[in-house]
Amino acid sequence: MATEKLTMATALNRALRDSMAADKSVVVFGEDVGPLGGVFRITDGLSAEFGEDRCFDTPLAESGILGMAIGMAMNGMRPVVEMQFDAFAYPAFEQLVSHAAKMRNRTRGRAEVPLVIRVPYAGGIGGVEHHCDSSEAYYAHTPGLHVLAPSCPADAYGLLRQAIASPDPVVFLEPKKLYFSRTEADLDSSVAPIGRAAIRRPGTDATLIAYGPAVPVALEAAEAAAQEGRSLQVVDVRSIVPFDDETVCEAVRSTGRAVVIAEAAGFASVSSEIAARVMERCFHHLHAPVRRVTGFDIPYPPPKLEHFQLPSVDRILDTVDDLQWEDS
Amino acid sequence: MATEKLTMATALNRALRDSMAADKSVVVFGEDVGPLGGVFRITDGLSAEFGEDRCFDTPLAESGILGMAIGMAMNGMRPVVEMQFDAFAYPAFEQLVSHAAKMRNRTRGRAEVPLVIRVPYAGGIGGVEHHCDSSEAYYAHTPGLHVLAPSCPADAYGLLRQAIASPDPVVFLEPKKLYFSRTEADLDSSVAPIGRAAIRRPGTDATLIAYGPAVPVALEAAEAAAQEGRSLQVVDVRSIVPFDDETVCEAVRSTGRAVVIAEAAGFASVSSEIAARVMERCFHHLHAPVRRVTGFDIPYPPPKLEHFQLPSVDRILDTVDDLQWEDS
Amino acid sequence: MLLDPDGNPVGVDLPTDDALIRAYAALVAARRLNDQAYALVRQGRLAVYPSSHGQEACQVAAAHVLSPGDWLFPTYRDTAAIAARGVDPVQALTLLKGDWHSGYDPVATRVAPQATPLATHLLHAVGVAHAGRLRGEDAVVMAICGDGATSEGDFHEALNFAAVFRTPVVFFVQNNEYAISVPLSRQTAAPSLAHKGIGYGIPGERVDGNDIAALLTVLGAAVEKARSGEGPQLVEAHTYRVQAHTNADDASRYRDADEVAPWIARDPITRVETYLRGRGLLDDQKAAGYAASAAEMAEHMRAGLNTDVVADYRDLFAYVYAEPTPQLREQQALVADELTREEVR
Amino acid sequence: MLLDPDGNPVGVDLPTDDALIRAYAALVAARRLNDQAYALVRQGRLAVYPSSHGQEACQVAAAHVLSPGDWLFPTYRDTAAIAARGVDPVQALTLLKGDWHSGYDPVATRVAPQATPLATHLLHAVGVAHAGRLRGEDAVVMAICGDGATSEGDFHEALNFAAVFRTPVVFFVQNNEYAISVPLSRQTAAPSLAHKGIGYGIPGERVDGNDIAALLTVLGAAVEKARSGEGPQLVEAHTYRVQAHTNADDASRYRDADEVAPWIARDPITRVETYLRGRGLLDDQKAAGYAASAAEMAEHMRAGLNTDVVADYRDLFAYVYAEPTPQLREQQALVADELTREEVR
Ligand SMILES: Cc1ncc(C[n+]2csc(CCOP(=O)(O)OP(=O)(O)O)c2C)c(N)n1
Ligand SMILES: Cc1ncc(C[n+]2csc(CCOP(=O)(O)OP(=O)(O)O)c2C)c(N)n1
Ligand SMILES: [Mg+2]
Ligand SMILES: [Mg+2]
Repeated sequence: MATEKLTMATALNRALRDSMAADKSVVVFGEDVGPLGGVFRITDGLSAEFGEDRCFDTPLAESGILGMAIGMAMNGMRPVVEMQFDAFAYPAFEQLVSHAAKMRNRTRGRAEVPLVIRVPYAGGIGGVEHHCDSSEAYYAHTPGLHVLAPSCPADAYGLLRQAIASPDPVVFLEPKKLYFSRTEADLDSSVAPIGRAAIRRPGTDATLIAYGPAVPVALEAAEAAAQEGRSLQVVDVRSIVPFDDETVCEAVRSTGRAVVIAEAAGFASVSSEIAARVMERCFHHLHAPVRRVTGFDIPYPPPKLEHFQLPSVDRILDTVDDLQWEDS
Repeated sequence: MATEKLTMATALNRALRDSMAADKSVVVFGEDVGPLGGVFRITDGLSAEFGEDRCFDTPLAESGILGMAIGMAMNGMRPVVEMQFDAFAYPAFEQLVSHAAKMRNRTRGRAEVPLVIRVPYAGGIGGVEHHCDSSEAYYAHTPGLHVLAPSCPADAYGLLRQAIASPDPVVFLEPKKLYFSRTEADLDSSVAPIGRAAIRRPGTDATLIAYGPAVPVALEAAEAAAQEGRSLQVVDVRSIVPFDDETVCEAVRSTGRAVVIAEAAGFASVSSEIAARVMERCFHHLHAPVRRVTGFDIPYPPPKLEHFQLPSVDRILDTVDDLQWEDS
Repeated sequence: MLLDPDGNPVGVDLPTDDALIRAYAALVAARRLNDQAYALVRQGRLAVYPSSHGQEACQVAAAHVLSPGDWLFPTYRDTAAIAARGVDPVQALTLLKGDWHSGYDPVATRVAPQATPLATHLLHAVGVAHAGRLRGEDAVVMAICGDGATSEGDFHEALNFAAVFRTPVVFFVQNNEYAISVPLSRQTAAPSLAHKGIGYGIPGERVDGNDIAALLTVLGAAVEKARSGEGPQLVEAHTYRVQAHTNADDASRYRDADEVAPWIARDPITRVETYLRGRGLLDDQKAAGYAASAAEMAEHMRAGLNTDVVADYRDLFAYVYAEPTPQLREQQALVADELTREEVR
Repeated sequence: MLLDPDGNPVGVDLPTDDALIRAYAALVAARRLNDQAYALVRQGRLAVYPSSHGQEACQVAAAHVLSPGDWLFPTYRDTAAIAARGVDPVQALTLLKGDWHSGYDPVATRVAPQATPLATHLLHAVGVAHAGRLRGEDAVVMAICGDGATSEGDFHEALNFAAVFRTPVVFFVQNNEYAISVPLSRQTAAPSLAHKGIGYGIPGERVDGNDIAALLTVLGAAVEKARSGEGPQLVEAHTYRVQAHTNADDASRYRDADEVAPWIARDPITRVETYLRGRGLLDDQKAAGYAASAAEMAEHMRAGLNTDVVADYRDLFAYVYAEPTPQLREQQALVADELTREEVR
């Protein structure tokens, strides 16, 4: 029950280890997840601790990895697979959309596919092309998948354990740029149920809605705004699907203004959805339209230009300033 | 310049033929597009007329088809490829997202990939699983692609010709259920520029915003509403990317109420985007939140249940009734 | 080949008489199933039917070589194999009737849902086999695909994963020379599809796909090799799609009737029938008995598929997740409300 | 093998002296390029560098066997091959410097952008080759991939498309025994990667990847076969990734230093150097000359890569489409506005 200071990478590793220890049907596989422990070391030590059958490297083929995972899940296992980077999950797209997401429904629940697809995702790490995509919209739009994106070690642990325990396929998005920053967390008491957002900071003037890598930026923006006398509430969505309308809408109704923040390109995205549903559901509580601070509708930029693409404190504050304040 | 009654299938076939005749770098390939003329006969007669080198069958592999098309486009050709059905485009997802969409940007415009990916899409035809997906959100969210969805033969012809002439990759979504319905059209004078929406029906009380297979339903709903004394304007988006904010927003501002209609699952979709941007841009002109009539967030249903999933005249009219009319 | 096209035995290791008689009965049933399903399409009871007419020997053999604990991974064309494995054809045809996507319990029957996205299910087959092996079971998985499907990336990945993990899967390619309109020559430049095993270190066999005796022997051996730990096996059966791709297809647009005729002469049922009659294992009376069983099955199909099921909208929301999300609950309520108001009107 | 690990000629058909001398010079430059790039990573000038140290013979041969009109399709590891083909290494390293995604003109240089998504570019190579052939040109495309990439579905589809369309592509697999941490044994159960050709009807050759003479001969022959209409060719070069996957990788986690040592002894440069010196084609003075040219290139790299380019945000919007969409114009204006206000502050 002790609080300790640890990184998201450690929390995730701990979640995998604890899940594997608790349930021997949990198996971990993918590219370089064995002896190497994954390029981000999230699976570090698992193959040594649980043996080659429980944590292993596969041939280099993502459709193969996910397709095999689906079969194993149909036959009593709980596979947790790693896609090495966001853009390298695309070869598995057909398996994900046409099978993982649909198998339960196809068979009226007779064939379950309890599996987790871990995707180190998003940017802010100076990575080159294909290593920084924010791909959540593709998954969130696909019925049959749960889509989670933690923003801190405690949630990373709690959500991953629940994802592994879930009878449904879960796309688990791990913000790469948060892997190695340390925070206080009490993993034992981490309860982040799938489907529940969290209020990260109270506030009365406007609500910032974010998830994954955008949450720390939103918190920073709220802190900066506080200095200027504006009180910003921060909601961490955490669970993109299922979405917690209740918490998010209640938050927005309490302030009457909102900005959605996400790294992904904005067009037809998760932030479009959040903006649309908040406006649909809170219309008469709003003093201004819900605004979005998102990535531009461009391929993820090269390292030297990525700072233009990432939601920044300044851009968030500029947008908040734009929310039609009576006194301005 | 003569108007004639023809199907969208014929209009598309004519567009391919005319483009191939006009420019010998245009080549058509895919599965069953040669002697068979495609399972929907859209490529009927092309291989006979232009020869095996210009219109040909490939091995059965969609990533292969698109990947080869990208290479041909890099080397001076204008490939037009057919994905046999919506869900069978998924194997090509990585090629589409990581290459077709990004090649120009990657190379600062030095390598262009002028190609068209034709996708017979959406439902309403009593098709079994994998044959009725509305996959536009995946494409619309991907920067670097143009995404078009015609709703009538004239636009189908005009937009396909422009898509083929475009220096950029275009995902061309052909509503299967509209392939064989006949309408009057004057192909010669068909001008549907990429990026321009069309007002299909004037109206003053509320605006219905639709594209592709939802447009005829919207028109029907508007007709029914007129019987009941309500005047609904119908906007046909046609070009999902680039999106015509000007036409759409002007239309909504003129009525103050709007409903977005699409077959696709609603969550994180093109209709989320349209609803969000219309509310962002027209907020103070709106008497009620923009509402959406979309497919539910479920895998596309089996034939006997698909009528529940498709936007219907009744569901549209119910939603319009909900737009907080002063008199109700 | 163990039986030549005229039904004369040419091999030595023929399957047992019992196995051949059992196969004959199943072949008659399979043909009847194909004919009945075609008729049901004409009557508007099925949306479409991809028939295995002429490929029934492959269908029956794929099912008959399996033990009860084994799995079958079929395609859309393999309804007859599914029936031969013991699944009720009415349940198997649910997909094409349009009531639901898959009508039988894949876990209870150990028959996967019929796969439409080509070659994708081969990977699931590898996963099922690998999971069984990790648990120390000796189940083998029979995974069927067509000649066209061998061109998909997933075919490659499935064979490679199976080979690297020495997973007990028999990859059974029904080469019927066509993928809809596209002939085999457009699918591969290899000498045969069985050659594809070499690049994975998988033994590949070719077999006459219209010779039930040879199929039982070759597939049976492959299953036992896989079971005994020799890793995955690849079997290509050379057969022919006698009818159009489905009833909706027009084969005259891409092939001559001349091409089809010799294959009709090579019918898999007559071949074994000639042999069995020659050996005195089959006579008119016995044949009539099998035909009668097949007719009974056809009657069962008609009865089961000629019903109009009242589609329940709640099913749309019930199986998307183990628990419907709040969003799905709202959406279901919307339909419920529509239906209530409709009733009121 | 044409030169044994000690540099003794063992074959008959050695490349010409000129070709070997030219290759030697390029090998020296390639090694220098690898070393310089590694140093630039340490200095924080490059984000990361996947070195071809020890694989330089493959790099040089892949470029040298091509004619001016031919194309090269490299991976992220093939910067040295790109340089050997004549592209400025500074431009080639733009990707890893982070100024832009690809720094050279792929159409003018006939060198495709370095591909990161594994095996995907092999299909582009097929398309480029097919387009050329449709226009009646005789250009050949050299498409490189690693051992790991052979497991991807796109590898399969590329070889199959090339074979079916008899497209002039040489698929050149640099088997360096590792895909990051994953050894070849986890990648395939086939006797060799060259065996993979058989399943497509493509001739496959194996060659010692540290023997420049053999590589020039085998790859040269493959290119000429492809050019003369014999269809695609597959060549596997057996080599070894002497360093870690990239500087960011820690190879000690998955392999012993013992394993590496013999490969260092089999260095591709010393081998040909011994031979050339033995034949009197190379002496200290000439060697110093080549080293000096390589040093000059390294100096050019340092000069070109030690600069801080001022990143222009407008580039982000300029190349997404031929014409920016209205949405992109708005987004660009937003950044412009931010920058103006920043300047004002
Ligand atoms: C991924 C994918 N692409 C395309 C299709 C459309 N399609 C259905 S059947 C078929 C031909 C398959 O040929 P083959 O594998 O030889 O099997 P056969 O129909 O001959 O049994 C095609 C192209 C599909 N189902 N899945
Ligand atoms: C589709 C895809 N999946 C995963 C990766 C991540 N990745 C980069 S290099 C690499 C190993 C490649 O091994 P190999 O093909 O043998 O080439 P090598 O690095 O040895 O030259 C991996 C897994 C990728 N780039 N693309
Ligand atoms: Mg076939
Ligand atoms: Mg390698």
